[in-house]
Amino acid sequence: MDSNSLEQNINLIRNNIGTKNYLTVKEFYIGKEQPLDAAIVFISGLVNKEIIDRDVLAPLMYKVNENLTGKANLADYLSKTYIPMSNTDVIEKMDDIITMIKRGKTAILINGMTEAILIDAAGGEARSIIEPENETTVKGARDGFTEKLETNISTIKRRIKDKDLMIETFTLGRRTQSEVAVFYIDSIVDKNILNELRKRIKAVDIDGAISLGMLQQYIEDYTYTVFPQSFTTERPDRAVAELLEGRIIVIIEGYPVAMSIPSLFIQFFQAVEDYNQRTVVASFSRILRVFAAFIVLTLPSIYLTLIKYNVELIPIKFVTPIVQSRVGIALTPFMEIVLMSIIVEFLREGGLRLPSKIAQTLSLVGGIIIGDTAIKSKIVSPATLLIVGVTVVATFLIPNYDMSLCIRILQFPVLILANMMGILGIAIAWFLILAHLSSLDSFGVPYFEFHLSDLKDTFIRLLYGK
Amino acid sequence: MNNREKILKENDYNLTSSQYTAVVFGTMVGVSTISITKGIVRYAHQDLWISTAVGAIFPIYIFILTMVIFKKSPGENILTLNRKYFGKFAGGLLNLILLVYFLITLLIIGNTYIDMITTFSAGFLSPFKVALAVFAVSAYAASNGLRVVAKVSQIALYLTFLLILPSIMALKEAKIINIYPVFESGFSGIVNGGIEAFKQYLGIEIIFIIYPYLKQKDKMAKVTVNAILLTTLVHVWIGFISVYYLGSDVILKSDWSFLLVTESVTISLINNFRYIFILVWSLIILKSISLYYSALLFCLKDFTSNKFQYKILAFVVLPLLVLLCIEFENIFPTEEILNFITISYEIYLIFLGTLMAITVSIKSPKEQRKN
Amino acid sequence: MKRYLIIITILLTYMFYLYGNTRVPIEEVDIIVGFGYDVMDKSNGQIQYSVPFNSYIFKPNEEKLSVTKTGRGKNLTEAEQDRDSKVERKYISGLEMVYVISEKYAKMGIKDLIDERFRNTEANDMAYVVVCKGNSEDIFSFQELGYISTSDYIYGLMKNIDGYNFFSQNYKLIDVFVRMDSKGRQVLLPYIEISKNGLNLTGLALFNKDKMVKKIDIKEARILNLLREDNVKGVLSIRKDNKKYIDFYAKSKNRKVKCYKENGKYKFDINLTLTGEIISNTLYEDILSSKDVKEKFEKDMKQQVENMCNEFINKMQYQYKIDCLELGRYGAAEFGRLKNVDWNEIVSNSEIKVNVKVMVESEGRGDY
Amino acid sequence: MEKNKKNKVMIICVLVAVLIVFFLEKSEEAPNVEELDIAVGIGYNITEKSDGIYYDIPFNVYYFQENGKTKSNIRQGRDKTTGQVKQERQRESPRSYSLGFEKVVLIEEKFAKYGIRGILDVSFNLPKFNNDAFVFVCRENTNEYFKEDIMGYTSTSDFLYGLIKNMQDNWFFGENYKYKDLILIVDSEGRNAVLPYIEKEKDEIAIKGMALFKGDKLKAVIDINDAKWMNILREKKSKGLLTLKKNSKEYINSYSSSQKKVKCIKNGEECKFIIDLDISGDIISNTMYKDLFSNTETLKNFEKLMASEIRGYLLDFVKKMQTDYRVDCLELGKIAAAKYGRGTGVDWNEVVCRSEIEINVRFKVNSVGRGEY
Amino acid sequence: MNKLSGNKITPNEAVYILIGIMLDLNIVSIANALVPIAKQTSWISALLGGVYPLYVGILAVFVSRKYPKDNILTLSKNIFGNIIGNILNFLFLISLMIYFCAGLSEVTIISRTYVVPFLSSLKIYVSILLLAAYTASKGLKTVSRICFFNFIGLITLIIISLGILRNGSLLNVSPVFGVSLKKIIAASRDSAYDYALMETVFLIYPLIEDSKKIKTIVLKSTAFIVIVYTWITFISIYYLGIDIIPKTIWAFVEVSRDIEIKNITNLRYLVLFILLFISIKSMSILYYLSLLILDNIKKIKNKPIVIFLIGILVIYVCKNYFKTLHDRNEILEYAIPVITIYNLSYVSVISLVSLLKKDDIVGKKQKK
Repeated sequence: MDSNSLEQNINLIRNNIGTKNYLTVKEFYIGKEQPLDAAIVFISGLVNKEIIDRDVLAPLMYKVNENLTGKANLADYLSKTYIPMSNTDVIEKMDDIITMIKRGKTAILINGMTEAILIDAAGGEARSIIEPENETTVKGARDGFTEKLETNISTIKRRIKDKDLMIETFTLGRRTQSEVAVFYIDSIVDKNILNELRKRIKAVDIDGAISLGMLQQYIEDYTYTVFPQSFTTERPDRAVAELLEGRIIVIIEGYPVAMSIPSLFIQFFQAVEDYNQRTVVASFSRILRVFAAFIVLTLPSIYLTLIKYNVELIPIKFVTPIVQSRVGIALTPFMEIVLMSIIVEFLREGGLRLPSKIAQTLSLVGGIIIGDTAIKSKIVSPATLLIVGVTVVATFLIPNYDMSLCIRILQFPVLILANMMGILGIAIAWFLILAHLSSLDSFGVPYFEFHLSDLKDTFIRLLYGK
Repeated sequence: MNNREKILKENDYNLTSSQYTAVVFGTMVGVSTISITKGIVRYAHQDLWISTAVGAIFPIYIFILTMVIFKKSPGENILTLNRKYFGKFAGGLLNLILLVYFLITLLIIGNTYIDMITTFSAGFLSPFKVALAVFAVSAYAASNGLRVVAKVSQIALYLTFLLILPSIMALKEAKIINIYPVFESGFSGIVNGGIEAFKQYLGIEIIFIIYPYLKQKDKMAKVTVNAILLTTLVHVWIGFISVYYLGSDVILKSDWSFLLVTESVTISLINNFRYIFILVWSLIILKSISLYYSALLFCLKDFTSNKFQYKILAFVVLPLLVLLCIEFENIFPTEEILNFITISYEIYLIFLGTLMAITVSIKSPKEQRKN
Repeated sequence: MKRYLIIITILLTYMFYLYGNTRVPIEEVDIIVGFGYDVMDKSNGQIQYSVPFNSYIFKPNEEKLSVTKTGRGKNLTEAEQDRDSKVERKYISGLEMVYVISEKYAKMGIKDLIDERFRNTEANDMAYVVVCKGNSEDIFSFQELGYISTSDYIYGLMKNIDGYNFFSQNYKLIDVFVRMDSKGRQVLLPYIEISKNGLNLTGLALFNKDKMVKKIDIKEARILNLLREDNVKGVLSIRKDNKKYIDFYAKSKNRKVKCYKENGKYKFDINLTLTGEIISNTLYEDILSSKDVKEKFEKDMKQQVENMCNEFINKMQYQYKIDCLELGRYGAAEFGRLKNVDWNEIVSNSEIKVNVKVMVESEGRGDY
Repeated sequence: MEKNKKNKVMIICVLVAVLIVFFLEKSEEAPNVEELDIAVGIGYNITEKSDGIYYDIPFNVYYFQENGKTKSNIRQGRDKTTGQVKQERQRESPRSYSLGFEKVVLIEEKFAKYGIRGILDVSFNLPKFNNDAFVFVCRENTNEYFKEDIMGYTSTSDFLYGLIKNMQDNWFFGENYKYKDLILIVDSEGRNAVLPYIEKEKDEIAIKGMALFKGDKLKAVIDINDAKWMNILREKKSKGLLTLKKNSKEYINSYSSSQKKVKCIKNGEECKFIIDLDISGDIISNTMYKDLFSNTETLKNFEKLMASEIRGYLLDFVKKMQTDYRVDCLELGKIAAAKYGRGTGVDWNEVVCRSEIEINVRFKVNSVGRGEY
Repeated sequence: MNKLSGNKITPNEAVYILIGIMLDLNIVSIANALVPIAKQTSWISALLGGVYPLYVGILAVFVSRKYPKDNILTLSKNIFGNIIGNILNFLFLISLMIYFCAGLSEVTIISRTYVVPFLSSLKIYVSILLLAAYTASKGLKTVSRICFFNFIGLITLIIISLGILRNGSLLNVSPVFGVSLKKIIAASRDSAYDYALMETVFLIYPLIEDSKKIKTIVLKSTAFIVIVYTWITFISIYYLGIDIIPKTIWAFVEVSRDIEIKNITNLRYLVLFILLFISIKSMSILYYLSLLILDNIKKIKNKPIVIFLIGILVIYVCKNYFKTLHDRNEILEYAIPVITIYNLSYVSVISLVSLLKKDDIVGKKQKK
C-alpha cells in the first residue's frame, strides 16, 4: 500500500469496493504499552463471523501483550505468532487486497504498516454436494459438482492425485469477475490445443460471464451449426475420465457443470454407466443409442415416402394394415406427422417447466387423451401415431440433453426434404448431415471422424482386462 | 391536463413516415378495391389495367396541390386555412361541404360492407346489428386520436398485401392471351376508363387535412408518392389478374370479380380461401371506416370551433351515423345518384385545391382582411 | 362520464344477445354432395323440371348413408322451392362435389342453371359439372360397390380423369362460367352413362354458347382433347396387326396456336409437342439401343397423330360446324374482341394446319 | 466485409433459383396410398373379333371401407393393344391404380396359346411392377375366377396364393412359377417355362395340371399325375406324396423329398443324359407290410420295390415327353448348352427329344412315424 | 486422442478417395456393356480391365517419388511451358467435366425411372449440384470422410448381393471358356472405360501426409475396385443369364430388386438409397477436382462465384445434350474412347518426360 496511515487505507478500500456494499470495518487497539490502531475489514455476507471472532479478534485483542511499535515487518510477525489460522498470507499491492476482499477474505490493517494480512475465513451458505438430477446412474458415484469453485476443485483433486494435474485460473467478465478454473494433465494434454484455449479465454471481454453456456458460445469455432460444440457434464467421475483421455476441463465459478474441450460427436453418445458395466451390455446399449438417433431422423421420413411416393416398396404384408388404418383420414401424411410431432414437443416443453408432480399428469393426459381422440376423430391415422410415438421414445435414449435437442430439431428439415423429393430427399438430407458433420472440427480436432483402428472405444467398448 | 396527457396530446398528432403512408394508402384502398373492374370494363374491356394506371393522375394532381399549400403554411391544415383566407362564413361553408362528403363516404362504405357480410357469411345478423358494431368500434378507435388509427392502418397495409399475394398463384392456371389484343379499345376507351377509375383513388383528399401532422416535414413528398405508387400498383395488379384469369366478358357480369379469382386459388392447406378472405377483408374495411371517421371528427371539431373534445364528438355523431346507414337505401335509392355525388365531389375537390393553392401563393397572410 | 359509458355498453351487449341466432351446429345437418338437373315432358306437352340432390345423412352409430331427394316444378326456381319444402332437416349447400345435368336439359340450354349458380355466392365453384345420359335421378340411385353415394364415385372418376384419354381438369363450375360467354370459347363437359359394367365415361358433350349440340364418343374425344387442352396425358398406339403394336404414353406440352390472315382467308397453325415413354412395344426391334429406330418410331407416330388430327378437323369443319378447339379465342386475341364476329363460322371455313413433334423420353427399364 | 457481402448475394440468388425450380414448376401431384386401388390380381384374356384380337385385362382390386372390412372388386378394360386397355380401364375406375402388389397373374389358355411375349414386356416398362406374382394358366376367362367370392379370403388372388404354396408341399411343385422366373426362363437358351394350370368346376377352383411352354407359346397341358413325375425330374429339390399300391386296400403312403443330379455325356451327334434321383421318405400310412419297421429285410425290399415303381413311372413320362409333347420341360437343354457352348443356334428341344435319357432312382426310408397301428 | 490433422489427408483416406473417384454409377451398367461381346465370361474381361488403372497407378508411384511436392498440373506447365501446359490441363479438366455431366444425367435418369418419377429432371440436377457444391467447398477432409461412408455403403451392397446366390444358378456362367480370347480382350477394352479417372491420383498425391505410402494406396484401391467390378458382373450373369441382360438397361439394379430376406421384405429401398449416395459422392469429388484444376490454372479470387458458374454450365450441358438415354449413349460412345486415350497419353507423356529428365525440372524453375 502506498501510504501507511490506517484511515487513508480504509477509505481507499471503501471507495473501491463501493459505498453501499455491506463493508464492515472493526477497529481495535493492539499491543500493551502504546497500543497501535488496527482494523479488520471484510464483506459481511461472504464471511463466517464466528471464525473471525474466535480465531482472529480474540487472540489479537487479548493475547497480544507486548509493545508492537517500531517492530520490523510487523505483519509477518503477527501472522506467525498470534493468528492460529492455517491459510493467511501477507499482500502488499492494494488492488490484490481489494480483489481478495471481494472474494470473501478478511484483511487486517495496522496503522503504520504498508502490508495487510489476509485471512481466508470464507463462509456463507453454499449448496451441499448432491447427485446431479439429469445424469443419474445406477451403479456410479453419487456426488456432483456444486456452485462453489473450491469444492469442485477439491472433488477433482481428491480423484486425481497425480502431480501433473495442473489448474490454471482466469478471471472473466468486467462486472462479475468470476473465476474460471482450467484443469489438465500436463503430460497427456496436446499443447497447442491448450494454447489455443488460453488465447480464446483471454480474448473474451464481456461484462458478465454468468453461465458456462455463454462461455461455450464465445470460445467455439462454428457458431451457425445445430450440433453442440462442447461436452458438458455434472459428474466429477465423468470429468475425471475426460481428463485421463487428455482433454481439458473448464469449470466456471457459480455454475455446477464442467465443460470438456475438445469434444467429439461420439462423446455425446457415451453415457456414464458404460464404463462400469460389463462390456457386452455397455457396447449393446451404446449401439442402441446411435441407432435411436438414426431412427429419430429417418423413420418418419421413410414412412412418409413409403405412403406417398414409392407405394410399391411397402413390404406386401404391411400394405393392407397400413392402408386400412389410413382410409378416411383428413390430413395429408406430411401434415399428420408434423402436427403430431409438434404436439409432442408442446407436451415435452410444457412438462419441463412445470413442477414434477404436474409434469407427470401433463404428459399422461397429453399422451393418452390427445393420441386416442386424434385417432377416434379420424384426424390422424393409428399407423402415423405409432411412428411418431416410436420416434419420441427414441429421442429419450440420447444421454446428452444438448445432443437430443439438436437431433429433435434436425428431424423436421429431413421430413420436409422427404416430402418434397421422396427417397432422393432422404438421401440428400443424410448426405448433407454427414458432409456438415465431417466439415466441423473442435479446436482443430476433427469432430466426426472414424478410424477403423480406434473403433474400439467409439461404438463398442472393448474389454479392460485384455 | 397533467404532464403525461400533454405529451400524449402532443405526439398524438405527429406521425412517423411509415404511418403516414399507411394512412394515405388506407383511405384509397378500401371497400371498392375488389370491384374496381366493374365500372372500367365497360369502356376499356381487356385493357382496364392500363386505365387504372391512367386513373392515378387524379391523386398525383391533388398531391401537387397539397405540396404547394404545404410550402406556404406547413402548420395549419386546409380547414383552418379556409377560415383564414375566405373569412369565417365562406371558409365555414367550404368546410361544411367537406364534412358532408366524409359523412356520405362513411355511409357508402358501411352499407357495402353490410351487403357483403350478410350475403357471404353472417346471414343471420340484421343490418342494424352489423352497422352498430362496425361504427361503435371505429368511433372508439377514431376518438383516441389519429395516431391509433395510423397504427391500425399500418397493420391493415400488410394484411392487404397478404390478400393480394395468393392471386399470383392464379398466374399458373390461365393463359396470357386473355389480355390480347392490348390497346384494342384505343386511346379514347382507355381515357374514359381512366376517368371512371378516378373514383377508385377517392380518399386522397385526407392529405389536405393531415399534412401538418407528419413528423419529418422534409420527407412529405417522398412519403405521399410512396403511398400513391403502392395504391396504383395494387389497383393495376387487381385489374390485370382479373382480366388474365377471367377474361373481359366474365368481368362484365360479376360484381366482385377479384373474389372469383381468389376463390379459385385453392391452397393445399385450406381448401376454401373464402373464409380467410372475409376475416381479413373485414379488418381492412374497419380500418378505412375509422380513418374516414377521424377525418369526419376533424371537420366536426372545426365546425363546432373546438368547443368539444374528440371523445364526446365521436359518441354524439355515432347514433346519427347508424340511423343514416340503415336508411341508406331510401336516401340514395339508385346507383345513378351515388355516381352523380362522387363525380360532383371529385370536381369540388379539384376546385377547392386549386383555389386554395392560388390564394395561398398570391395572398400573403399578413394583409389578410376580413370580408 | 365513466359510469354512463359502462351502462351503454351493457345495454348494447344485451340487445345483441337478445336477438339470438338460428344457426344450427354441423352434426344435425345433412351435407349435399351432388346436384342433379333433369327435364321431363309431361303428358300435356309441357316441360317439367326435376332437380334431385344427393346428400349424406349422419347416423349416430357412425354409419354414413346417402339419400336422394327431388323437387319438381314448371321452371327451375319453382322446382328448387318444391325440393326445399320436402326436406325435413336443415341442409348445407356449398360443399357439393358434382353437378349432374341430364342430356335433355343440356340440349335445352343451361343458361338459367348457370345464372342461378353464378349469382348464388354459396355455390362451390370448384365442383365438377358432368352431362349424363338419361335422368340424373337414375344416376344418383345407381349403387357402386364400395362407395356410399354416387357423387363420391363420380367425383373420384373426375379427379383421376386427367390420367389418360387426354382429359384435363377444366370441367369445374368456374371453367363453365369462364367459357360459356367468352368470345371464341366453347364449353365442353364429360359425358357419363350407365353401361353393363357400371357407370363410366363414354365421351364429351359439346356445347355451343349454352346449348348442348353434340355428344362426341370416346375415340374422337381423345383427338379433340389432344388438340384443345394443354399438359394432358394419354396413350397413343401404332398397330400393324394383332401381334405387332407399340403403345406410347404421351404427355402434351402447352400447344402453340398462331392465327394469321392470308389474302382474306383465316389460317390457324397448331403446334403440339408430345413427350412420353413407351409402355409396350412388340413392333420395333431394339428401340432401346439404336437411335435411328427411335427416330423412325417418332416419325411414324408423328405421321399417325397428324392424320388423326386432320381427319377430326375435317369432320369438325364440315359436320359439326363449331369451333370446338377454341381457335376463336386465339383469333379474338389476334383480331380484336369488340367486333361481334361469329367465330364458329370463321373457323369452320378457315384452313387449319397441325404440326406435331414427338420425343421419346425414357424406355422404362429395358425392352423385352 | 466486402467478401461477406458477396457471399450474402450469392446465397440469396442460389435460394431464389431453388425456390423458382421447386415451387413454380408445375409438378405432378402424387396421390396417397389410400387413394389408390391396390391391384392384387391381373387377368389376361383375348377375344377374337372380326376386326382383330381384343385384349381383355381385368384387375382384381382391393377397396377399403371405413368400417375396417376390405373387399375385392373387378376393374375391366378391353381394347386392341395392351396400352389402350390401360386407357379404357381408366374410364370406369374412380381411382388411379398402383402396381406393385400383384400376388397372382392369370393367363387364359387361349392367350397362352397365342403367345405371352406381350405380357413380359409390361414388367420392363413399368419400374413399379412387382414381379413376385405367381403366374397361372386357366381354362376359362379370368373374370370367372375374380368374380368368385371364396369364404375366408378377401379375394381369389389370396386363395390362389395360398393354393400354390401348399402344392409345393405335396405334389413336388417348385416355387419358381413367379413372374420374374418367367422373364428369366422364356427367352434364355435351353430352358422352357412350366406353369400351374387351374380349372373351375361349379365354383370350386383347383390346380388340375401343368402347362408346358415352348418359347413364349403354350405347347401342351399335362394332368396332375404326369405333372408330379415331371416335377420330380425337373426341380432340384421337391417334396410330395408317393404311394405304392398293390390293390385298393393295401398301399403305403410316404411323404418324401427328392434330390436331383444330372450329367450330360456327348457321344457323337447325340447326347445322353443320366439323371440320378435319391428320394428319402417318411412312411405315413402302411397297410401292406406288417413288420415294416421291425424287420430290416422287408424294409430293404420295400425300398427296392418302391424305387423300381417310381423309375417305371418316370420313364413312361419321359417317353411321353419325347414323343407326344416334343418339348424339353426338364431343363436338360440348359445343362447341354452349359456344356457344349451357347449361342450356337442349336434347337435344344430337338436335341433333348432325340437324346437317350437314363434315370436311376434310390429310395430310402428315414423314419416310420410314431409306431405301427 | 487423434492428433491434429491439417489439410493433408491420411493414406487410408486417400484410398477411399481413389475408390470413390473410379466407382460411379457405372457399377450398375457394366454388365450390359460387357455381355454382348464376351457373353458369359465377361467377368474375366472385367478383371483384365483392371490393368489400365494399375498402369496409371505405377506411373504415379514413380513420379511421386521424384516430385513428391507438385502434382501433374505444375509438372505439365514446367515441361511444356506455361501456355501449352495450361491448355493440356484445361483439356484434362474438360474430360473431367464430361464424366461429371455423364454421371449427373445417369443418376437423374435412374432416379426418375426407379425412385422419383414425379420429379422433373431440373429439380434433381439442382438439388444434387447444390449438395456437391457444399461438400466440395468444405475441402478435401470432408470429401474424404464422405468417401469413407461410401466405402461402407459399397461393402454393404456387396454383402447384400451375396443373398442372390441362392436364386441364380451356376449354369448361367458356364461354359466358362466358351468364348474366344479375342472377344474377351475386346470386352476388357470396354471395361477399361469404367476404370476411368485413375489419372486423378496425380492430382492428389501431393496432398497425402507421407507420400512414401503411395504404392500401397494405389495397389489397395485398384485391387478393391477390380474385385467389386468382377463380382458385380459375375453376380449379374449368375442370376440373370446372358440372354436377359441385353434386354435390361441397368442389370445390377434388376438383380438387386429381387434380393429378399426370407421373402418378406425386399431390400430395394436400401439398394436405391446406397446407389443415390454413391452418385452424389462422385459428383462432389469431381466438383472438388475441377475446382482444384481451375485454381491451378488461374488463382480463383472468389470461390462461390466459380462454384456457381460450374453448376450452371453443368446443368446447361445436361439439360441440352444429355437429356435422354439415347442422346447420352450417343455422345458417350464417341467421347469416352477419345477421353481415355487423351488422359492416358497426357499422363504417360508427362511422367515419362519428367522421369527421364536428369536434372530436377521443378528445382531449375525456382533457381532462375
